[in-house]
Amino acid sequence: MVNLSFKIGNLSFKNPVITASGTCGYGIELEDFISLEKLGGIIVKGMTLKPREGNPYPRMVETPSGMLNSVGLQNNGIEYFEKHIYPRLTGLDTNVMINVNGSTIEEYVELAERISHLEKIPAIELNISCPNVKMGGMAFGTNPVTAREVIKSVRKVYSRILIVKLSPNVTSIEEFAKIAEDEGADAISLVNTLLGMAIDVKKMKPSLATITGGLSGPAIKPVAVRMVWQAAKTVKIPVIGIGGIMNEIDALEFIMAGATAIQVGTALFIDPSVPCKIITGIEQFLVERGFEDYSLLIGYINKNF
Amino acid sequence: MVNLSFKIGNLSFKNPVITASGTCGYGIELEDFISLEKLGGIIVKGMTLKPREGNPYPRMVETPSGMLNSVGLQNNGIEYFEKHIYPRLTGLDTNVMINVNGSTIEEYVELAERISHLEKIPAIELNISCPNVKMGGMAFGTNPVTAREVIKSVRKVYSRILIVKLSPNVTSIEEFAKIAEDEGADAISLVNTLLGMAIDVKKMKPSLATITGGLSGPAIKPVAVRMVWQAAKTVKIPVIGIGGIMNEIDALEFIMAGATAIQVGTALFIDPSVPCKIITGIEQFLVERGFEDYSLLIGYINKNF
Amino acid sequence: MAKLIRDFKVLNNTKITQDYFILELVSPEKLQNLMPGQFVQVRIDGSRETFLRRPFSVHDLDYDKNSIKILVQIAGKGTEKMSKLLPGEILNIIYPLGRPFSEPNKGENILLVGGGSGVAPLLFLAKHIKQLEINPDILLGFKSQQRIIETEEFEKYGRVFITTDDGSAGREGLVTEHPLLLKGKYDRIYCCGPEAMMKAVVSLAKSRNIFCEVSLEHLMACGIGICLCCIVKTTRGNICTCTEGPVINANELLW
Amino acid sequence: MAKLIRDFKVLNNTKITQDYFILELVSPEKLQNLMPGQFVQVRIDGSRETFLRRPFSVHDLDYDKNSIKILVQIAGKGTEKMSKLLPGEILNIIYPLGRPFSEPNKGENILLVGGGSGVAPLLFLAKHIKQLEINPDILLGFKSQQRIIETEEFEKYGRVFITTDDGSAGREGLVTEHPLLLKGKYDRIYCCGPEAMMKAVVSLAKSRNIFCEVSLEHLMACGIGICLCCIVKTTRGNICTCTEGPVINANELLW
Ligand SMILES: Cc1cc2nc3c(=O)[nH]c(=O)nc-3n(C[C@H](O)[C@H](O)[C@H](O)COP(=O)(O)OP(=O)(O)OC[C@H]3O[C@@H](n4cnc5c(N)ncnc54)[C@H](O)[C@@H]3O)c2cc1C
Ligand SMILES: Cc1cc2nc3c(=O)[nH]c(=O)nc-3n(C[C@H](O)[C@H](O)[C@H](O)COP(=O)(O)OP(=O)(O)OC[C@H]3O[C@@H](n4cnc5c(N)ncnc54)[C@H](O)[C@@H]3O)c2cc1C
Ligand SMILES: Cc1cc2nc3c(=O)[nH]c(=O)nc-3n(C[C@H](O)[C@H](O)[C@H](O)COP(=O)(O)O)c2cc1C
Ligand SMILES: Cc1cc2nc3c(=O)[nH]c(=O)nc-3n(C[C@H](O)[C@H](O)[C@H](O)COP(=O)(O)O)c2cc1C
Ligand code: FES
Ligand code: FES
Repeated sequence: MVNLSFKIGNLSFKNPVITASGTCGYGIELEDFISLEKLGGIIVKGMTLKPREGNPYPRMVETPSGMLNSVGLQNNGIEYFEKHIYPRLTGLDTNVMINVNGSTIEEYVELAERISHLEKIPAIELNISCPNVKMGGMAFGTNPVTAREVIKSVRKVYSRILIVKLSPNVTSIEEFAKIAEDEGADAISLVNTLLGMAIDVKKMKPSLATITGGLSGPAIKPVAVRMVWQAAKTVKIPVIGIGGIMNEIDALEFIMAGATAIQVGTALFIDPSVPCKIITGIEQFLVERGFEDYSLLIGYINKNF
Repeated sequence: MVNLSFKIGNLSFKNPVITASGTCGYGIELEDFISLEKLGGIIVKGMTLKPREGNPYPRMVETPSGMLNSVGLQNNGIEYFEKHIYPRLTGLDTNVMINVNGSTIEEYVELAERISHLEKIPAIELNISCPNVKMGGMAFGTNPVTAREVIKSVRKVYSRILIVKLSPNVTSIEEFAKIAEDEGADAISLVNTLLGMAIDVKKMKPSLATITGGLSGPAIKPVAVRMVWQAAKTVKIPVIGIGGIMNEIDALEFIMAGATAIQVGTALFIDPSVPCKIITGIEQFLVERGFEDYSLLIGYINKNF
Repeated sequence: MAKLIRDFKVLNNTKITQDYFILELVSPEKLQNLMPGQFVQVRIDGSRETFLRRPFSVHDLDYDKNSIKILVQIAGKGTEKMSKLLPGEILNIIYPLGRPFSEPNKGENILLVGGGSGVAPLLFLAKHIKQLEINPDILLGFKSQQRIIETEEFEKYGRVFITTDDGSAGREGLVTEHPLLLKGKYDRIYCCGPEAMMKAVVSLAKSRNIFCEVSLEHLMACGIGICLCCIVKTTRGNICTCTEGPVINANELLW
Repeated sequence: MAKLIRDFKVLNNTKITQDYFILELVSPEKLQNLMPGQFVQVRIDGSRETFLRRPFSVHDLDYDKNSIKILVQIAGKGTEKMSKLLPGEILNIIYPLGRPFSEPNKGENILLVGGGSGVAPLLFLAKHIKQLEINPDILLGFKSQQRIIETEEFEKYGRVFITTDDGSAGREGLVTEHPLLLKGKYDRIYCCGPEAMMKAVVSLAKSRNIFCEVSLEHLMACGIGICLCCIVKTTRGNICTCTEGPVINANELLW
C-alpha cells in the first residue's frame, strides 16, 4: 500500500484531500455522497462571531470553466455552530477545521480564541482573502501591514494548527506567504477566489447583486498552480493548493508544483463525491508509477528540473 | 445606421474592434480571412529594437477555456519591420499600431522614438506587462515606480497616441491606471495575460519550457472585465478592454463595464474571422435595442445602477 | 431520503413546441421516491458554457418504468444541448432534491396556477392531488395559442382554464386577472411560473387569506445546500431554495 | 493558396483499430487544391478541454467527391470526441495549411518512413509519388501486429516493409535498424512519426548524405502563423512549423 498521510505541525492527516471552505457546508451536507471519514479533512464554511446574512441575491453566475460567487460569508455564527453542528462532528475520524473570518482584527482574535476551546477542532484556516465582504477579508489579505497584524494577533491567542488562507489578488504571493510564515503560521492555503465580475449583456446589468464576486473553478487553475509553485519555493511550512481541482490529475498538478495537500471547492457542486475519486486516483497514480509515498511527488518539478 | 466610431485623442477609429498584439502577427497573416480595413485597428506583434528569438519550445499549452503561452516576444526587430512589413501596411485604411517592448527604459524610448518617424503608425501600445521576458515587461508594469518612469520617458519622445498596456498581475489596477493617466497616456489597454503555469502530470514536468507563461482566453474574462470596470471608474482617458473576448456578447460586456474599445486576442486562433463577426454583432445589438451610438453603452452599468 | 448521483438513460426526447421538449429518463435501478415540487440536478457534460449542473422539476414519473420526465424550456446553452439528446444517451442526475409541495387535505378546493416552464412541476402535482381524490382547478397562462403546452395532459387530472396574453386561446389577459383567482373559493393555491406572475399570485392569495405555495426557480450552483447561492429572503432570514425550497409558503416571502 | 474556414460534413467515420479511425469529410464547395504534407485545423466545439483547434495531416483526398480523409489516433480529449462523430455531423476546418513535401524528380528512388500516426501524411504522399510514375519504398514501424494500420492502402502505391518492436509482424526492431534505411540507395527520404524516430532517421540520412524531409507534429495554437507557439529551432533561427513547416528539410534542423 502507498502512503498518503502527512502532517502539519503535529497534526496528522490521513490523506492530502480536504474539502474547501464555503463549498462543503458543515460537511454534513455531503454525507449522502461520501463518507466524511475518508477525507483528509473538512474545512467548514466561513464562520464569523455573529450570524451574517451575506449578500443579496443573485449571488452566482456561471463563467467559462468557472463561476463567480458573492455569498459574502453567510453563516449562523459561532454560537449556532457550537450548539447545533459541533456535537454532530465531534465523533468524526477526520480533521474538522474552521474557516475564521472577521471585519476587524478583534473579531478574528475573539473567534479564534473561542474556537481554541473546541477540543475536536484541531486547526483553523484564517481567511484573510474573502473578496465578498466590504470590511475584513481581502482588504486584510492584500495589504502586507494588516495581513501581518491579523496573523500575529491570532497566533497569540491560538496555539493549535493555524493555516492562513491567502488571496491571489496580489502582485507578489511570495510576500504574503513569507509574512504568514514569519508570523508563525503552521501552513498556508491558496488560492482563495480571484476578484472578477460579469455583466448580463441581454439584461444590461451586472450578473451579481454586488457587481464583483470571487472567481473559482478550472478557469483559475493555471494561476493557482503558479502561485502555489511560487509560495512553496518561498516558505518551508506546508502549502495547501486550491483552485479548480476537478480530478486527481489536477490534484497531482498542485502536488508536483509544491503543494503538500489540496482542497476541492467548486468541483463539489458538480460532483459531491469527487474527493473520494481524487483520493483513489492519486493512489492509483502512485501505484502505477511505483512511488510508495505521495510526498515524493511534492514539488517534483523543482527537484527534477 | 448606428455609429461605431470613436476617438482616442485626435485619432479616429472606425469601430471599437482591434486585434490584440501577439495574436494577429503583422496583420497580413489575417488577410485570407478578413479585410483588415474593416477593423477599428490592428496592433502588430510585440516589437523590440533588435530581433528576438523568444523562448524555447514548448511555448503553449491548452488550459480550461484558455491557454498559456510563453512566446517571449519573438520578433524580427524594428529594422525588419521598417523594411519588409511597413511598406505593405501603409496603404491600409485602418489604424496600424505597434506594441512596444524593451528590456531597459532606454530601449523602450529608443524604439518609441524610432516609430514616431513612421508616418503611417499613428499610435503605439506600450507593453509594460509581458510576463514572458526576464527583463522589462511585467517587471516594469507591476512596480509603480518603474511603471511611472517608463511611461514618463516614452511620453517625452513620443507625441502621437500613446496607449499603455497594463498587467493584471497587480493588487490594485487602479493605481497603475492612474499612473498611466498622470504621465500623459492617451489611453490604457488591459489586460495582458495573467501569470500562470501548468504541469504535464503524465510526463511529470512543466508544460512550458519556461515553466510559467501568460494565461489568456475566456477563462480570464471575469477578471479582465472587473479590472476594466475598476480602471474605467478611475481614469478619464479611454480604456481598451482585453481578455477572453470570443464574440459580440463578450465585447459588449467589456463596453458596458466601461471600455471604449476592445481587443480580440486568443479568439483569433480559433476563428480568425471573428473580429468582423463581432463588429456586425455589436451593430445588430444596437439596432435591436434602439441605440444610435455604441458610446451610449460605454460604462452603461455604472450609469444605470 | 438519501440523495443519489446516478446515470439515467434517455428513453425518449419529445419535442412539444419550438421551445419546449420532454425528456423521459430511466433510472439504472429502482427509482427513489419523489414528490411533486422536487427537482433533479442535471449534468451537461463537456462544455465551457455549461460548467455547472442545471436544475429541473420533476414533470411526471413512472415507478413501474423507473422513469422520470422533465419538461424543459430552451433557455440557453445547456437546455439547447439537452434538446439534442438521443434515446440511449446518458444523463447524470442528482436526485431527489428540495422540499415538495405540502399535501392538501381531503375535500379541500385546490387551484394550481402555472405559466411558461412553471407548468413543469404542476403536472406531477395535479396527478398526485387527483390520487387524493381531489379534482383541482388548473389555471395556465401562455403568451399565445402557439405557446400552449401540456394542457391535454392536465385535463386528465382536473378542470383546465387557459389565459393567453393576446386572447388567441382561452381568456385574454394574465392569469392574475382571471376570475378564478380573483373570486374562486379555494383552500390552497399552488403556483409556479415567471417571478412577476408568482408575485402577483402571492399578493392576491395573501389579500384573500388563501394558503399559497410557490415554487421558485432561483439560480443554483450546487442544488444540495453547500454553496449558499440560491437564497431567498424570508421571514426566517435567508434560506436556501434548493434545500428549504424550491417550494416556499407565500407568507414567508418578503415580496 | 488562400486559406479557408469551412464547415465540412462527416461522410463516414471508420474505426480501424482500438486507437485509430479515419474521418472522411466533404467540403461544402469545390475542394481547394491540397498537397501531401499539408494539414487542416479542426475545431472541436463545445468543451472546456478542447478550446483550441487540432491539427491533422491530409491522409487522402478525392477531388471528385470534394472530400478529404484524416487518419486520427486517439490521443486525448479532442480526438476522443472526434472518434464519436457520426455521418452528417459538421466539422469546422481551416485549410489548406502548411508547406507540403517537396516534389521528387522523375526517376528518383524514394523511401517513405513512418510510424504511429505519422503514417497519416505518407499515404497521400505515396499516392502522389505514384502519379509521378515512381514506385516508392515504404517502411512503416509499429509496436506490434495488432497496431499495424493502413498497410494495404500503402501497397497500392509502392513496396511496403514493416517492422514491429516485438517482431509479431514484419521485421523485429525499429525502422531505424532496417537495412533499407541503413543501406538502401535512395535519392530522397520522407519521414513522419514519433520525434525519437524522426531524429534517428534524420541522423542516418545526414550521415549517408541523402536528401531528407520530416513532417513535425509540434504543438500548435493557431496553425496560421499568428501565435508563434509552434516554432522549431533551425539553421535559419526559430521558424513556425505551421507556416514554414510542418515539412522541414533535415539539414535545417539543429537535432
Ligand atoms: C428548482 C428549479 C426547477 C426548475 N425546473 C425547470 C423545469 O422544470 N423546466 C425548465 O425548463 N426549467 C426549469 N428551471 C430553470 C432551468 O434550470 C434553467 O432554465 C436552466 O438552468 C437554463 O440553463 P441553460 O444552460 O439553458 O441557460 P443559460 O445559458 O445558463 O442561461 C439562460 C437563462 O437561464 C437562467 N439560468 C441559468 N442557470 C440557471 C439555474 N441553474 N437555475 C435557474 N435559472 C438558470 C439564466 O439566468 C439565464 O437567464 C428550474 C430551475 C430551478 C431552480
Ligand atoms: C501538423 C500536424 C499534423 C498532425 N497530423 C496528425 C494526424 O494526421 N493524425 C493524428 O492522429 N495526429 C496528428 N497530429 C497530432 C494531433 O494534432 C494531436 O494528437 C491532437 O491534437 C491531440 O488532441 P487531443 O485533444 O486528443 O489531445 P490532448 O488531450 O489535447 O493532448 C493529448 C496529447 O496530444 C498532444 N497534443 C495536443 N494538442 C496538440 C496539437 N495541437 N498538436 C500536436 N500535438 C498535440 C499533447 O501534447 C498530448 O501529449 C498532427 C499534429 C500536427 C502539429
Ligand atoms: C460559493 C463559494 C463560497 C466560498 N466561501 C468561502 C469561505 O467562506 N471562506 C473561504 O476561505 N473561501 C471560500 N470560498 C473559496 C473556496 O474555498 C476556494 O478557495 C476557491 O473556490 C477556489 O477553489 P475551487 O476553484 O476549487 O473552488 C468559496 C468559494 C465558493 C465557490
Ligand atoms: C500567443 C500570445 C502572444 C502574445 N503576445 C503579446 C505581445 O507580444 N504583446 C502584448 O502586449 N500582448 C501579447 N499577448 C497578450 C494579448 O495581446 C492579450 O492581452 C491577452 O492574450 C488577453 O486577451 P485574449 O484573452 O483575448 O487573448 C499575447 C497573447 C498570446 C496568447
Ligand atoms: S444551490 Fe447551492 S445551496 Fe442551494
Ligand atoms: S501554430 Fe500559431 S504560429 Fe504556428
